[in-house]
Amino acid sequence: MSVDLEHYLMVGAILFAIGLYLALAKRNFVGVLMGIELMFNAANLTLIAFSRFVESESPIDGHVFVVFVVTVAAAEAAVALAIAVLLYRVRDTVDVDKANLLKW
Amino acid sequence: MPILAKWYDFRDLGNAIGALQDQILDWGAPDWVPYVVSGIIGVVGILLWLLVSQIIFIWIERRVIGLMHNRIGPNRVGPMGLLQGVADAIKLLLKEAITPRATDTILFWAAPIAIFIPAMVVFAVIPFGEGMVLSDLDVGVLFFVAIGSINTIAVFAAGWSSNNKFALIGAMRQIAMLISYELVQVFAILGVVIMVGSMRMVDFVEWQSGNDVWMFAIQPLALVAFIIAGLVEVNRSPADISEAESELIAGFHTEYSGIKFGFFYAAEYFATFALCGVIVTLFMGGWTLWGLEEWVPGFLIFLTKLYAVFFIFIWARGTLPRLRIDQLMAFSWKFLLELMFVNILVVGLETLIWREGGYDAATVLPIFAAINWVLAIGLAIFWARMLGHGTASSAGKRATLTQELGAIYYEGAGTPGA
Amino acid sequence: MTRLLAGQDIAHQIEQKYPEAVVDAQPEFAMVKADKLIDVCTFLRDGDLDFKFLNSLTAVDRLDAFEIVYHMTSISLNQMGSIKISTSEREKPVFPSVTSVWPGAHLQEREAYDLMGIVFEGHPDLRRIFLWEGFAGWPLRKDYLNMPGHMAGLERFPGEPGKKLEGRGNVDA
Amino acid sequence: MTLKSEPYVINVGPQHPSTHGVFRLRLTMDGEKIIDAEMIIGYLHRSMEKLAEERTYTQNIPFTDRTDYLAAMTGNLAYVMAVEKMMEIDVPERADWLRTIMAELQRFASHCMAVGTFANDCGTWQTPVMHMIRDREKILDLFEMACGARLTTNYMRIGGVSRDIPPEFLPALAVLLKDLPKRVKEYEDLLLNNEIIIARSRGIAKLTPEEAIAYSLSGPMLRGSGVAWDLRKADPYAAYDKVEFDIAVGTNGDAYDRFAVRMAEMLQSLRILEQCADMITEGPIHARMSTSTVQPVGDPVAPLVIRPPEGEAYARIESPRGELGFYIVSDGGIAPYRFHIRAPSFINLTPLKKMTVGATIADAVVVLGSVDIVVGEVDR
Amino acid sequence: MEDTGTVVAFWALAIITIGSAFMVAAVRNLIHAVVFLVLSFLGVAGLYITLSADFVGVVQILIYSGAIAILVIFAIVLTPQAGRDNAETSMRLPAVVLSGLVATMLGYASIDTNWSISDRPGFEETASAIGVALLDKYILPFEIAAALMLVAMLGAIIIVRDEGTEGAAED
Repeated sequence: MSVDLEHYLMVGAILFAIGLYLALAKRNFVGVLMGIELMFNAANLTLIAFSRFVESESPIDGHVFVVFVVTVAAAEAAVALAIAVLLYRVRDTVDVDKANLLKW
Repeated sequence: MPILAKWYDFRDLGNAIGALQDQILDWGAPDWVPYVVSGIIGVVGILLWLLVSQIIFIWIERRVIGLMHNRIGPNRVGPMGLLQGVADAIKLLLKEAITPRATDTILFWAAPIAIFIPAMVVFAVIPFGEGMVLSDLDVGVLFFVAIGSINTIAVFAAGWSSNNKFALIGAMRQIAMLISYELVQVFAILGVVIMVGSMRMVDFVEWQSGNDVWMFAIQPLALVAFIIAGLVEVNRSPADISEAESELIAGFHTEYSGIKFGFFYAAEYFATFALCGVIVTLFMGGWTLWGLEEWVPGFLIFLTKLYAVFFIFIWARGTLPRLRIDQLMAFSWKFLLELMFVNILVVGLETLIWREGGYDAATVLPIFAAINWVLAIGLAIFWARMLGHGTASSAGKRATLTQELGAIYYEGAGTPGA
Repeated sequence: MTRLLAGQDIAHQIEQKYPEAVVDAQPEFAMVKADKLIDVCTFLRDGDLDFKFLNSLTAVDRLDAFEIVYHMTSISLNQMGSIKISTSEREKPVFPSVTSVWPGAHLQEREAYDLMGIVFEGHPDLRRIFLWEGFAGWPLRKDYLNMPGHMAGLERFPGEPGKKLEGRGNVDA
Repeated sequence: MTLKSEPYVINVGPQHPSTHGVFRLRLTMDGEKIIDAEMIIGYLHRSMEKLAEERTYTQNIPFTDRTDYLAAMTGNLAYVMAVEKMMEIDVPERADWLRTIMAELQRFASHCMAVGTFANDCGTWQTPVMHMIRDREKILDLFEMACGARLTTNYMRIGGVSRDIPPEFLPALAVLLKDLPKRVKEYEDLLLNNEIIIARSRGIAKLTPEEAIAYSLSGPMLRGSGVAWDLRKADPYAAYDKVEFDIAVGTNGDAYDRFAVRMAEMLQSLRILEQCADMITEGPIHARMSTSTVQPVGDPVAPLVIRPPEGEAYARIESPRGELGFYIVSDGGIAPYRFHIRAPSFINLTPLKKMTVGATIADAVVVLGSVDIVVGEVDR
Repeated sequence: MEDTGTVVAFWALAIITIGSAFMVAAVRNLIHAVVFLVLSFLGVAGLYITLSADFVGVVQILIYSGAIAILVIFAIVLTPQAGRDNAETSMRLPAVVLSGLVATMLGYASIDTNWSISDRPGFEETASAIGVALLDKYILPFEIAAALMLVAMLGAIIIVRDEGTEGAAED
């Protein structure tokens, strides 16, 4: 038995789907945030897997890309935390369904 | 019989294990068997060492602190009280493991285990001697920092699930502290990494023995910052704010008793041993001691140094008062971090000059050491003054003595540190 | 040496400002009227006597009356004096609170309320302090648990002429 | 940054490492900040004032040991002084000296505990308090030598003291007096200049002199706020008018100043003790009382039963914690008609809410340590 | 990769990762969800290490388990009166369908595509290679990422800053 690229890609796909479900279906802002983080992770996993398995002139590029994604994710998490706190302060809730000021 | 050829060379237990691996392959086992067997031997060896060390060090700590307190310390169980740790462990094992009713049961039980695992895993990258490292990771130091940060989750889980306000305050304090001091820790390590040019733990030791100098002599500021950040991370006095006895009773593990408490207790010691191991590796030459490692097993030198560093922690616990949480945070953000920035800048410049100029290590390192020591002391004093410490107005004042009955001596508002 | 002001001196000082306030003057204390208490205390604090420091406030159950005793000190003049107020009301004695004059009376008035059942009007937080809420009776009163074997005072000592208590329990109070 | 946050209540005590006894502080917190504080006491209430009404004047002396159990001698002294004041007894000179010696030794021992536990509250893990206990033990040894007991001494008697000191007492005191000043100076160097203790206690629980006086604070609390008021000087009792010493005052009125004042008073106590050891005179240790007051039982020198005249007396001394006053009303019988203790620990707690609100929970512990309560005295 | 250790590790880590990710969606308690999220992150870090990407794996532990999970916890505890439950909106069914479709599509694409697999061994040392790449080939993105971090930090501070209490924000 061996582990190949497809295995990692499948794990990434399932992880991405769960993250997507969280981001779409969760009522709590923090739940949505967690879903987005899981999607980032799924993308990173596929990047690293490609970088390991796929023919390339400079295979390390995948890792570099992951480092950038992690940077963006950290920045995103900080801003999202700020938005959650602001949302809570303004609307007294972190329910994303109630944050509908821009609905119309 | 390769195992017989090398087993007596006990200067390096790695040799014996290598010999064992070869022997197993000779017997015709599949390739993964020696891998697993040597891993198990390493883990079991480290675990045994940790347990014995912990039991002895609980005794040593209590005896040393007893001396500092003008009392004897444990002296009843076994010769000179040496078995006190064993007695404590048995007591903790036999005690009822109370789970309060309103706890979040799953997290409450998971937290002691979760805090135990990172404290153990860190030892994978610590080189006890030449070749005596379980996993010589390319990014060993970073691994240490990363594993240290998982602790936070376990502490938070313990504090949150206890459903006790003291525990929750302790947990939140711990999180805030760890976030602040992780930065300082990483920056302190970064200076060393820049100079050595690697993150592999073994490389630090080899660089220091190759240049015949301890990193501590070259970067004193980084060592001090690292020790302070480490105190915060392993949660020992004077930075034991998240379990501050006089304020929060026992902080995040207030509700824990019996063996669950024993896990927290043991994890604290294990984490401290790991921290001491990293300090020894990074700043004190690891298993080398100017050629002595040729004659004495390297791991004995390493352990001696480790225990010596541990004594600093005992000493600090016996002598220093505890800071308030906001003061501790301010100390990190306003003081240590700035010094670390300067340290990295200076070390980077020095390394650049050294590499570009192609100078001999023996000529430049003394100069660097001198510069860095002067800088460390001068900068610390200067920055403390800038923050208003060590000035006449912040100094301690004895009470005024007077004969004048009914007089009023009051300076009014405007005191520092309010 | 602290000058111990006689009650007559204090009474004299008070009478100059509030002529009808003083009821009685003894060497140890001056007895003032309860309804003039706040005025008198403010005068004692801010006037020439300068009693800025309230040493002690306590209540005494005299059986026929409840007394509140105030001991005061002037730190700048190093002198000391004492005033008293009194009421013959037994079931629910009410006195004005001096917490507005001396904040230091806060806990002591709560103590007097807790143990002696004296109500201080105007006290910001008059609750039981040593005993728990719902404790029956006022234990420092002489007639607390007025039953045989629990007789307060000197009747415990054989041959001592104790004061006779009338059959008045205050357990229900 | 302001955030809406849930206020929550935590109970510091009754079982808590740093409440110095069975004392409960109910803190309403906003994060780490205290927004309301309420103290709940009475866990140690033994109703001493009621019990004392049913015991004779001499039987009441042991009660005064047990109010402030860290300063039994001063408790004894204040009580017997109140009875003596009512009966107008003049105490012989040697008894006065002995009382002074005991009261000052007691002050030193009590301040040892106060300073040590304050440092403990600041987070030193037991070290100062253990050193302080070493010194206190020596003093308790002296007490044992003088009266057989270490903690609850029951030493003072109405009209004098219970027994004379043994001949080896003064040499032992001299040895101690040679040793202790060095130690106290060392403690001052180590603790008063400790950067962390300064950071923890400077500016915490500030009280202006006016506030301190208005709140009826006394002892190191009052002097820490800068009011030079010491009953040993203002209203000298025992032999205090014959010795020289200084009043220690703080200048900021914060927790640190109270700590510093206690430290300075320890040195002043040693100074007084040195003078006492030099100036102590020989003579009787107990006053002879008129026979009318000691009937029906007891002899005129050490009476078991006494009968003060009808009247009342308020006597006060400077106990280690402040003004310890005894207000005694007599109806001419053999037991006090009313027996009230003006307990300094209790009254010093009056501004607790003012001192703690706005501070953090870590500060609340320091505040409590700087007040130096003894719960036996708070609750009585 | 046919090394038995790696295969076992992969399956264990994959089960941990996906199982905990599933639990993040399934549990009702938000705090439990965060704990499972951390477990999932740790599983992903383990998967990185089986791919011989140890630097990225350690960074994953440091940033995701250490920092981002803590930020999520802060988001939970800083919004005290809001619900701590992890309930779904009414869009639950469409979300399930959509994410199922995405997973199927991605899975089909990954299996169906004929990847040009290379047979080179795993990376020997990634940290220095990443460092060289960051400061050589990708210097511009690196600088932009740094600027992004700064902007995000300032933005977060400005968003949560209370305009009404400028003076009070000092203390």
